[in-house]
Amino acid sequence: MFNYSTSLGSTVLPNPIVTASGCAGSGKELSQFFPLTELGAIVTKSIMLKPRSGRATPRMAETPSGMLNSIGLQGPGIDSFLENDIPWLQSQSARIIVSIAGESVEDYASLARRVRNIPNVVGIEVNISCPNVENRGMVFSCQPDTARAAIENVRRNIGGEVPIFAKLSPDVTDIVAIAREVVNAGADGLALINTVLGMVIDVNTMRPKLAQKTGGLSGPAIRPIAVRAIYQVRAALPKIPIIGMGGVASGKDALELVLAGASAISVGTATFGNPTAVMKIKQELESLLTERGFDNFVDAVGFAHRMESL
Amino acid sequence: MFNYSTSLGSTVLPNPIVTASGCAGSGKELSQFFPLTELGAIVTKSIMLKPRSGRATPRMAETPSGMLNSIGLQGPGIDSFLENDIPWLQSQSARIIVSIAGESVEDYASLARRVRNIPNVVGIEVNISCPNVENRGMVFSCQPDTARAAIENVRRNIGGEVPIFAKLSPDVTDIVAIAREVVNAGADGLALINTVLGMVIDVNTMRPKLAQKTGGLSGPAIRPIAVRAIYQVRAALPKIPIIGMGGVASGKDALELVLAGASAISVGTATFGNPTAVMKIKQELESLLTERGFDNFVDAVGFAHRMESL
Amino acid sequence: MSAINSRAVQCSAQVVSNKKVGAYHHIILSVDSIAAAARPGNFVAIAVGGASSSLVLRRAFAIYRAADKGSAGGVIELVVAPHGEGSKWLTARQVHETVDLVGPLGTSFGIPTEPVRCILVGGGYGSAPLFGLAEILKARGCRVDMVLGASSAGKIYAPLDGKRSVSSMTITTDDGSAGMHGRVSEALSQIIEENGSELIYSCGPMAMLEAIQEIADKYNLVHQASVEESMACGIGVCMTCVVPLRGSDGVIRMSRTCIDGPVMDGANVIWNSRGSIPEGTWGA
Amino acid sequence: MSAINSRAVQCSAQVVSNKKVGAYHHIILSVDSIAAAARPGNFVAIAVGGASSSLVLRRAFAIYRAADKGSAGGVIELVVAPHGEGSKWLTARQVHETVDLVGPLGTSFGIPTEPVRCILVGGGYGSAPLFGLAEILKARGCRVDMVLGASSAGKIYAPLDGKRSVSSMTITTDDGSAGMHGRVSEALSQIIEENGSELIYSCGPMAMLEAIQEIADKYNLVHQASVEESMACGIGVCMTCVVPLRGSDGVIRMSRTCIDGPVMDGANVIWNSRGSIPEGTWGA
Ligand SMILES: Cc1cc2nc3c(=O)[nH]c(=O)nc-3n(C[C@H](O)[C@H](O)[C@H](O)COP(=O)(O)OP(=O)(O)OC[C@H]3O[C@@H](n4cnc5c(N)ncnc54)[C@H](O)[C@@H]3O)c2cc1C
Ligand SMILES: Cc1cc2nc3c(=O)[nH]c(=O)nc-3n(C[C@H](O)[C@H](O)[C@H](O)COP(=O)(O)OP(=O)(O)OC[C@H]3O[C@@H](n4cnc5c(N)ncnc54)[C@H](O)[C@@H]3O)c2cc1C
Ligand SMILES: Cc1cc2nc3c(=O)[nH]c(=O)nc-3n(C[C@H](O)[C@H](O)[C@H](O)COP(=O)(O)O)c2cc1C
Ligand SMILES: Cc1cc2nc3c(=O)[nH]c(=O)nc-3n(C[C@H](O)[C@H](O)[C@H](O)COP(=O)(O)O)c2cc1C
Ligand code: FES
Ligand code: FES
Repeated sequence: MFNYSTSLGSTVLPNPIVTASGCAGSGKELSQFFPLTELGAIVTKSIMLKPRSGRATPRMAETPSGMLNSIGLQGPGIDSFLENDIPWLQSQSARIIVSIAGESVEDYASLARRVRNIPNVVGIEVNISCPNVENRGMVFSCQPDTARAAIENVRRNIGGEVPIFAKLSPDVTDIVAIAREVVNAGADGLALINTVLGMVIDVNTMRPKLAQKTGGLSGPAIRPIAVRAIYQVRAALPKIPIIGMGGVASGKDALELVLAGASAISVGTATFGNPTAVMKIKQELESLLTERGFDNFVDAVGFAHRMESL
Repeated sequence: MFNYSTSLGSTVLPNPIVTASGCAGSGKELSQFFPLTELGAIVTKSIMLKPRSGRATPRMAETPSGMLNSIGLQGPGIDSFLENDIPWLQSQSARIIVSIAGESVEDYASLARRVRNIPNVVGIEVNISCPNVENRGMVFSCQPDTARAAIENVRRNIGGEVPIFAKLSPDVTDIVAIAREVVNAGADGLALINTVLGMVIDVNTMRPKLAQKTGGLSGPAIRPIAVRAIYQVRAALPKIPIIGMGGVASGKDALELVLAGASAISVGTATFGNPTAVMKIKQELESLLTERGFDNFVDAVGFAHRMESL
Repeated sequence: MSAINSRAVQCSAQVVSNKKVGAYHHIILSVDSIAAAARPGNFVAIAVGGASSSLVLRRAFAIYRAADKGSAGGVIELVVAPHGEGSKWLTARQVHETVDLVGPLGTSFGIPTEPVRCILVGGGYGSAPLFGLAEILKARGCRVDMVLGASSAGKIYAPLDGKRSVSSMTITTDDGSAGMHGRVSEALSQIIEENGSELIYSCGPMAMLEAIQEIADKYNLVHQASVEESMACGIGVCMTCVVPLRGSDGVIRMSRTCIDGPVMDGANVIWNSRGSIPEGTWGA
Repeated sequence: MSAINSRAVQCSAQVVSNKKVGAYHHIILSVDSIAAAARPGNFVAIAVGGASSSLVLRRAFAIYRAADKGSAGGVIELVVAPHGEGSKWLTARQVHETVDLVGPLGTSFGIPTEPVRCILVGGGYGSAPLFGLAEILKARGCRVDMVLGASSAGKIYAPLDGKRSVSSMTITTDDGSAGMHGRVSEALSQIIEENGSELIYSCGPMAMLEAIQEIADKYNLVHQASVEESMACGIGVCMTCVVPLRGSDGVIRMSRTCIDGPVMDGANVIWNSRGSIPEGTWGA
């Protein structure tokens, strides 16, 4: 019997396939296609302190093997989230990883205090790939000091209850340096990668296609960047669990990220193309691993590094 | 009559479509499919001081809408290049942009001295997206100081004869900062973007597919990253000419980069999929521009920024 | 707030027929249970491009007609304009090929319980969902006046048998190549005044819907508009397809046209808001 | 150094026939002038996946046979294993569809001017280019012994009429499901000793070619090997397809198998060098 369970720090999940933040609605929309308990966990869309209407439209542009989005973290704010979304997910017996996002270092602290000790919440993903309004809109995770400050503030407010994962942007010169910084600041694990900054110009209007001009690139196009980032970080910090994501649309894709070092796989854009993508990926990954003789999922994590350890 | 000519600093080209460095062989291979004079210019593959056998194989992996390569700047070295490749290109009346690459700051200076005042050479592209052996293999263009040093050394050895273009890597936190640095160091223009660092893991061997592990991602997958980088740099440095590249495979793609701010378009990976891609792109771009009422190519350069200037 | 269409399922739909009609392709797909579940105004989301496609997002198409064939499953019909890469791929499918389809999705047109005088306004392929609607309205004893507009004659989709269920049919084209020269909105006031219309149903480009809303406001008519925003998922998980919509509580929210729509109360949509967030939007 | 095939042109090739034969597809394409220009050992590079393909690189296929039909153009034939996404797409093409093709590319097998005793060794679809070669050799009065190997019977490509031009045909399979149980290299020594073979031609996986080279060395035979490295462009511009090859000047260079190959002098190839650059390579 294949043992599909995985560990993310102190959390054990029955399988490693989870949704990607911002790509699974409130959970309800997907639960129409499969029970949420089939997932390792559902990762909620990044919640902020206050309600947010997000960016103006157009918010989306398709690109070769990918897409750009500038949703801008539209969401109901933490109060409504805790009052409506979380109880519904609990009613479904879903395992929940809550993603939080702030506009200031203090936001992260406040959010962390609100998401402590919630039944079914098995992890906190700290999305620090968002603009810091206190620092000219610079993205937190793009600077070691702000990345550190955001994570420290979460750590201080969350004890050892659930593991916290810092979600990093790939748009940096040295992702390993940022990863070290947030781990030193108290992150139990990492979520790699957020979208890559991109732009599409509409050749008819001859202006940027998104109202916000730039957006985040996701989908299979960025998978090689994700695999590289995960591999580099795993090589530098082999003990730190990684939630891997970026262009996973099949079991084969998921296997690439697992071999590179991911202990769990988030699926985002693929769900837009196929509502049951996560279920397909879960089945295919299990087949691929058993075909390759693995009895335990965890033995495959980081297996592509085995050369180095000889 | 549509005026297709473009200016790159002091150089005027009859049209803006050029090859991408490392993607057109020595020129001979393509000249079988069309006369090289049809190109705005041919950009030669980055030449180094000494002959170089490049990286071990496998050097290539296809990815969704893109590819990874780790050719490793295989080439004959500057002596043989000047003795064989350049005279042949001159015999074809090709306009030549010579790309140079070094392993140390001093290399760039030596190379610059060798490529001064060569007939038909209309520009020098300085590939600083390569590892600096004197600094733990850090890529020159990923650090402001080494980027600056490399360009200063070229500038000092090339007077005003031909414009020099600094070719930058997109793998940085702030490409505008690097662009400013190299322009201050004396670059007449910029070439944006080089490949994005990526990795593919072979799910059968369960190891990185490339012998070198990581490689450079190119092709349509990275086009949104190229458009964003060109747009950002154009917004910050509107007077500096940009040779744009990254995933251009059609006239529509080229137009996106032109509207973002590119004065010339390099075509790389598309040539692998179609030996006559550059000719197709040249024709399609001309049609698209005339359909949109442009009489002069140069009027379309950076046109997507017109909002800002109101 | 959101109204997930709980009947939606994913299926492998076989192409039963694919015929070029004017500027469009009329495509019939066998879809099992989806046909029985479909209501006028619902749409389907189809994966395009085949096995090694670079197109990662589904494409949305309104259900033109649906026929439940009992245990033999059922078929739905689409009217597709070969517009970009995805729709060109779809219109090139041959009989017996299959496509991956999710549906029925979204809200449907509300059907009045009493016989009322309705106008159905369609722009381009936007006429597609109106014919099924017309049949139902007719069966309820409603007067149905239909107005179809397009840029030119070839882009009017109006099958002969579709005229069965309508009391009148007005065609407008921007270039005058068929019917009245002008836009549907220009024809509308006259029809409303002549027939004392009480309710407008519409489907077409946003600019058309906005113009219709102005007329609906003027005559104080209810306007059910099928709104077409660019969609990435069609099932409510991506938040790309939003329009500002005033809720029953008076609050404006960026609402998903794939779940809270495509059929929305035109009076509640904040029209012409592309590129900015209207003031007063919840959270903005 | 490099030998650009100056006959290469790009064309839109129409599928004339596409039939499944064992594990392969036998595909006939009409290609105008390419047929007349093709020599045994040459290959073609085909764009795969269609209009919205995510596959950006061409796929290389050896020319199995070529028939020049004079002013009516000509056809070439391919033997394709539906292996990955690209070859599966190609083998799914229907008659009358067209594919974008460049060819003929690469070097061809050298033909001896005198009648000599030759062995032709093919692995899997590697047998494809050998049949055309066999005909030419036979016409020159050469003795032609053919050895074809594969993992199992279905993967041997050996058309009945292909046997016309050979003096003997030996089949080997790794699983013993057809012919001799074992690898082609194991059968080789016996044939060489029985027939006094002078020259080996080979086409197949790198490991097979390497094993053949060892035998060629042992018996001191010339070995023309068609080398199959992973190619991105097929026309010499990308430098991805290289193998270390000792030149006539004794210097080892990373040489392009698409231009200096695919047919190379086996004695000059530095085999088993994947993953590293052999010592002494020029520039390394
Ligand atoms: C609810 C709904 C119902 C629709 N019904 C029909 C129908 O019955 N018949 C029909 O021909 N078309 C219909 N459309 C429009 C159709 O979905 C788009 O034309 C189609 O997605 C274009 O895909 P493409 O690849 O051909 O074009 P591309 O322009 O290449 O599409 C690129 C991207 O833009 C999006 N997009 C482009 N144009 C539109 C548009 N007008 N609306 C929404 N998204 C767009 C696509 O989803 C895709 O992600 C409908 C759209 C919606 C939202
Ligand atoms: C000179 C030459 C002649 C060939 N002749 C034939 C032939 O006659 N019949 C036939 O069936 N196949 C032949 N091949 C192999 C064929 O090109 C590959 O199997 C094919 O490219 C795989 O494409 P894919 O998309 O199906 O597989 P994928 O595995 O999806 O290909 C992915 C990538 O890897 C490359 N690749 C994968 N496997 C190989 C391989 N074995 N050799 C080279 N590149 C590879 C492809 O070019 C592509 O870029 C030949 C290859 C070469 C170089
Ligand atoms: C529409 C959309 C919305 C997203 N919203 C969020 C978000 O709220 N928080 C976050 O951390 N990441 C967000 N992401 C990033 C994804 O979680 C994921 O990191 C990225 O898309 C790469 O994975 P993929 O290629 O599988 O989509 C979003 C991505 C998309 C496409
Ligand atoms: C096989 C290959 C070799 C390359 N070699 C070089 C090189 O020698 N010097 C250089 O500056 N860029 C090199 N590049 C980068 C290209 O010039 C170009 O910047 C990049 O590929 C993006 O453009 P594209 O998407 O059109 O290929 C190479 C790219 C590829 C794919
Ligand atoms: S299309 Fe994804 S939420 Fe509406
Ligand atoms: S395949 Fe590109 S050089 Fe040989």
